[in-house]
Amino acid sequence: MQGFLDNLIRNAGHDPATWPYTQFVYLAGMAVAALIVINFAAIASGIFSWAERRVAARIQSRVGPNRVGPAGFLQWIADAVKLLLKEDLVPDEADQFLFRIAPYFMMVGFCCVFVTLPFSHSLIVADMNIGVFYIIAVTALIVVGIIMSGWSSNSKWSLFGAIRSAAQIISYEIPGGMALMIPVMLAGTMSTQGIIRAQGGLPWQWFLFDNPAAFAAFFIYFTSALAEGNRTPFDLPEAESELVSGYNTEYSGMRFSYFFLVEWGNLWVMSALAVTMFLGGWQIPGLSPERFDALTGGTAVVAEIGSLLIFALKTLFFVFVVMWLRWTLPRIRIDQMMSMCWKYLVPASFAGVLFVAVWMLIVNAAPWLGLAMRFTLTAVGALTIAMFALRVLKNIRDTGDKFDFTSNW
Amino acid sequence: MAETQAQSGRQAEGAFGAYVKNVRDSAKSFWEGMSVTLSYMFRKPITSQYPDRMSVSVNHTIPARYRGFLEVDMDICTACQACERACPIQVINIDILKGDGKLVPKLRMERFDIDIGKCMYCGLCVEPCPTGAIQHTREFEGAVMHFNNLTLRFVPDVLQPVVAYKPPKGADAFPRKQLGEITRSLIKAWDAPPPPFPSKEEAAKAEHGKPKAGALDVAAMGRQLAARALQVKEDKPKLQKVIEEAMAGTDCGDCGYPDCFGYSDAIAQGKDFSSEKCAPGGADSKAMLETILVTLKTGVVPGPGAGEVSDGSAGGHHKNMVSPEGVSPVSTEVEKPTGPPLAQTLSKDELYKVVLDAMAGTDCGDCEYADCDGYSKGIVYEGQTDLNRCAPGGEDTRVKLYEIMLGTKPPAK
Amino acid sequence: MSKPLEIPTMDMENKEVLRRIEITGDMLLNMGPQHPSTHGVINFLVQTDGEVMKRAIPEVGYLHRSLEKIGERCTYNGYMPYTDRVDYIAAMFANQGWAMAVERLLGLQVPKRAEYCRVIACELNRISSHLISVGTMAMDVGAVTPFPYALREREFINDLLEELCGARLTYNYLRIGGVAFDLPSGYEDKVSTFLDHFEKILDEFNRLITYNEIFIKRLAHLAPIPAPMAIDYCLVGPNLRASGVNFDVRKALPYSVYPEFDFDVPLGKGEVGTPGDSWDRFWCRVEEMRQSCRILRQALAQMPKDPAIMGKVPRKIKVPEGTEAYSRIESARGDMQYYVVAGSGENAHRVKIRTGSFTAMGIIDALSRGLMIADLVALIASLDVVAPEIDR
Amino acid sequence: MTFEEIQQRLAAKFGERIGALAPANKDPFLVVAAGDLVEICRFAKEDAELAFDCLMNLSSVDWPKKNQIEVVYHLWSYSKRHAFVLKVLLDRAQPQVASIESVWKSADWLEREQFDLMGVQFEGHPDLRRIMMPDDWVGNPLRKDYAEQPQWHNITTTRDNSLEGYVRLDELKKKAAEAAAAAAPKKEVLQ
Repeated sequence: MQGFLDNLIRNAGHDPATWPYTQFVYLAGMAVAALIVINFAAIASGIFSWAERRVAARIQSRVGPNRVGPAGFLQWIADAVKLLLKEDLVPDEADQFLFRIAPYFMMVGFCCVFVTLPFSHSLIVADMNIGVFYIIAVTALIVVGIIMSGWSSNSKWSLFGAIRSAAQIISYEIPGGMALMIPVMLAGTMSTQGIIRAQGGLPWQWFLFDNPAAFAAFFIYFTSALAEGNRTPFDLPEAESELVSGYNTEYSGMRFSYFFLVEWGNLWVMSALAVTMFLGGWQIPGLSPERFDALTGGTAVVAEIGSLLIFALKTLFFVFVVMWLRWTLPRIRIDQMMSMCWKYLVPASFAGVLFVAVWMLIVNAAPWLGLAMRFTLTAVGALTIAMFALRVLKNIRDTGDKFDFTSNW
Repeated sequence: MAETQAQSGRQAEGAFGAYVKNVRDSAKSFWEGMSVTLSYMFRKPITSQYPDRMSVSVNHTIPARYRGFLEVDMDICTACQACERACPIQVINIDILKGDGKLVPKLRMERFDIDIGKCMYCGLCVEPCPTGAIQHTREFEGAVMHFNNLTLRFVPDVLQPVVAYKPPKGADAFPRKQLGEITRSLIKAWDAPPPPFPSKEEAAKAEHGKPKAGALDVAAMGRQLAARALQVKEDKPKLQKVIEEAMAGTDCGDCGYPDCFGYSDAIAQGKDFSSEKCAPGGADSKAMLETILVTLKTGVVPGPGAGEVSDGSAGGHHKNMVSPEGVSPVSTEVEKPTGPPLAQTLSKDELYKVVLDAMAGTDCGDCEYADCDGYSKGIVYEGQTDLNRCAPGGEDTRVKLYEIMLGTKPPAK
Repeated sequence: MSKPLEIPTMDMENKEVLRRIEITGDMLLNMGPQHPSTHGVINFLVQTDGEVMKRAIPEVGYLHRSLEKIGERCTYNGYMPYTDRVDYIAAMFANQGWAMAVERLLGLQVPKRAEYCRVIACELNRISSHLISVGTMAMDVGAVTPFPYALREREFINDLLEELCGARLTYNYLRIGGVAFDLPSGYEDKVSTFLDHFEKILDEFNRLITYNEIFIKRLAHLAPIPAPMAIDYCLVGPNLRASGVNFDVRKALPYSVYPEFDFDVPLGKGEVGTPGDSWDRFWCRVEEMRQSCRILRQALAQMPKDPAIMGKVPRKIKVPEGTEAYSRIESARGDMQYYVVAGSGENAHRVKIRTGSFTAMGIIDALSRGLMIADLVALIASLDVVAPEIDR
Repeated sequence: MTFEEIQQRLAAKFGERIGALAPANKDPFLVVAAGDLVEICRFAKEDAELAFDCLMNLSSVDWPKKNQIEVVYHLWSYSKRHAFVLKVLLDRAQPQVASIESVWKSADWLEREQFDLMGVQFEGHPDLRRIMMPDDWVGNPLRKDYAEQPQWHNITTTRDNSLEGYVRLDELKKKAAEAAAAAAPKKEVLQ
């Protein structure tokens, strides 16, 4: 983004280095970028809340909101306006200052992540060379916000929710972080764009199918991302059946909408990161990044949009998977959650990192082995997906129903 | 704890074995669970979007026996109040105006309210109704502006009471309006604000309970019927007709006989002596039947003597039924018969029935007998002379016992 | 697998002591009476040290309508709608209990076809009651989807029962001496099409939740109740059979026409954990639904032709005062017992209804030592207690 | 074992303290003195022959006429599959009996319910307090002479009947009609 602003200043006839107002231009640029990104996050979380209610309804054999706007699409606007108009009361024994500031901490933690999240070939706020490290660091702010909200609501149930969520997010950052080390090692850089460029457009070029450890790392990362986003099966902090709604029980109105925004916005962040690291991000199959950079004029714009679409489709698929998981699995207990993190995920992720280190040496020595592994893993992946699809169709026939995706929307 | 026993079983497999087993089990069960939920994404959801996006309107999907709001077709309602007695929570409220059948119709209903807000739709009122006037409709949409609107008034105007329907003999099908028609018309009034209810103080000023014009004078009619009964004493069918006139004539069967004819015929044949079995007739028909019975026994129609206890308004607003505890209230008492006491005129069995009938019937055992049955047997068969032992019956029973056994007034207590 | 911690038991006589003593380090948590997972209005005074509970004292009585006092005011037939309200999720059993008690009082003989109608209505109601219990248990453990699936199947049963007796929840279908209506025409094949569909759904339900690894981890080894303890606390029904006690009133003290049907009684074997744990209670209910389907099919097949559905009942039921009757039926929540003492007039002198949920509540306090809050929620759901049945 | 055999076995153990079997017309029961109730129950539970391992039901019946409260114990044996009924007759003013919570744990809540609803004192009960009614409720609802207190913490316990409004309306209408009829006298015609 900085390069873009420098060209702008040069076209206007000044030299960015010497011109006294460059800092103001940078500031304005950052403001505009922040505006775009935060609006995207807000709208994305609104749409995801509508999408989740529709997906959940369809899974539970009911219909979901379909009255406001076409297929209920404007439902989230109605919800947002309602939340804004509702009175956001503060319980009188609550710790006034902490209670009011907690949502903003969460909001800051959530929005900072978008700085290094790519959207397409060139659409990224700032392609820092420490992108992944920055993302892992910033998500820790959300934990602070949650604990503040839980503690300051002065209700035993909120306190339970906050302490549970603190234990969960902090302990799952370790396996999540280690799992992300594997793509960094494979790509040799921590910048998100760099990692995408190190992969290719076709499935066997993705890091997911690069080696078994990377394959396992993807699932480890995905599980810990679920835990960090407080999504089922780890939604202990706001366990409806035990703590009513955990840390955000006492919130209402505008403040509650921040919690709402962070929870659903996190879906995009989680899936975008997974796609960037393991599934080749915006890479267009058959078009290598170098030729992509060389494109100019109309084809560049088309390729740009193409890469945006590919990235968005992959991310939306994973957003759907997260929602689908929520409406299938029960919730695990707090001690099981801790034992799963420390006894299962942490050892696996450490073993994965060591395996990849050794694996990279082997591949240097015998590159054909790398290729063979990639093809076998891709084949295994494709096979499981096919078997799963057959199993789904068999489920439908087993109970005597018909395949019907069109009626009763 | 029992759990450690399972735990040690796992240790035998080795920690790594348990590790792999857990991961494999989780993966397999997630696979099963996820495939089931995804399969529901591709099936038609089951819910139907009531009220406006229904494929077929909701009223047709409701089965025939559905118990919705109640509906009473006043044209075939015989005012027997069987539904009011059957309702466990007294949701149905009926006020009856009695008439002598000539100038004023015998039974008129001044008020027939059902408090739908309190009704629990149990269907117990529909079963005893002789003509099927009260039925459950299939209406269920009960949104209403104010709670008090929830009362269905089947007598629209209190000034035009509805005459009770007299079912033709042996009829088993009764013409009735289309089910739900009346209730739907009443439901339309639910959206209106409720009528302004007068405060309790204003109502008190309106002299609650003043006798109304055209009401029946029970004592006079009783004497009239008794005189006619005396003339046709031998001709049993005519006697039966006169006795039936003293009853409510609703053939509701609460007296244990199939209909009024059965009960009145039993009295005419002398098989039955009780006078309070006619529940819908209540205190009025009880008083009239007593007058007739006493006249038949003594052969003299009791004149309007000074001792007549004026019973205030006959058929006024208070519940004209026998109060539920079964203890008969101090009802209108006909003046003392002048003839010989019943003890001499009746046979032992008939006398035993009349004596038993005179008692309170609470089997309380205060008279040192096990129950009323024992005490009356004691009086009739074992010559028990102390007639003051029936505590719950109190003065009322004491007077009757003395009158039946000795034909005199009891000595002042 | 976590081993429950050994907590030094604090000696506490009663609630007032709990409130007054200054609890150092422990937190006094009021779980209820408005709490999403206490299955009705029940309050638990939970003394916890962080997540681990030391004691959970149940507080009941929020839904006490004194149905037993009403029993003394109503006529025998007039009390029938009230028995629906004893346990509105399995109302048909309460009807049958009351009807059998009064029929024992009168020494009445119920015609065969009426008995068959009663068995069909009761078994349908058992399936719908178990569906609610199984669905809410899955939701309390966190899996929301099985609940709407269970409710969807229950809707089909509600429609069937609505067609039979006119109401969806509080049926008032039975009368003293028989049933109010006969089966409507074409009812048999409606029920059998439902049964065919339902048995497939039951298998799918098992694949979705019963054998789900997280579900098993949450419920296996949770509050295992050994058989002698279950008997001592008078647990009944699925809770008792999950502890391995082979006792089902339909088999042990056969009433109505149950001896003519062949079905078996699922017992808890500790398939995934220790015998008598919460998972076994859940599994017993799922299996019982399958057995009820078998009974329904046999009942529909052997339906007697003689159309009488009502015995000879006097219009006004009067019973000599002081006569007693005791009836026991196998309700969805176990062995529901009516103790009726006849009164002088048309109503009973005393009605005592002993229900399964009431005694199941008694055991929660003893089991709750060392559990976590999430476990308490799962334990309540596994005992399938329902507030109206506890408080009556 | 049938009721008679059980009664003989108890009589063999406790001698004359066990009376004859009083046959109610359906299930016979055995009236026992309040004093030695616990002893009999313990024997019923521990004896190999009787093996009553479950207290099925514990209820109490109020007889104001006989000035008595009957506490009824229904026992059940899962192993022997037989039942038995014990009754204890208590004076109505001061109903007092020993708690059998030590013998069967299910008695804990059943006794608390009878204490709450009928006012029977069970000595030796670990936690005898009201179960259904609030702790500071006055009176025992299931007694025949129980009168409900009009309010509890100024929450009224009675609701006025919504129909009375309509009754008052009808009367006013009738009074107005009579006034009109009196003002303009005309012959009463049979409808």
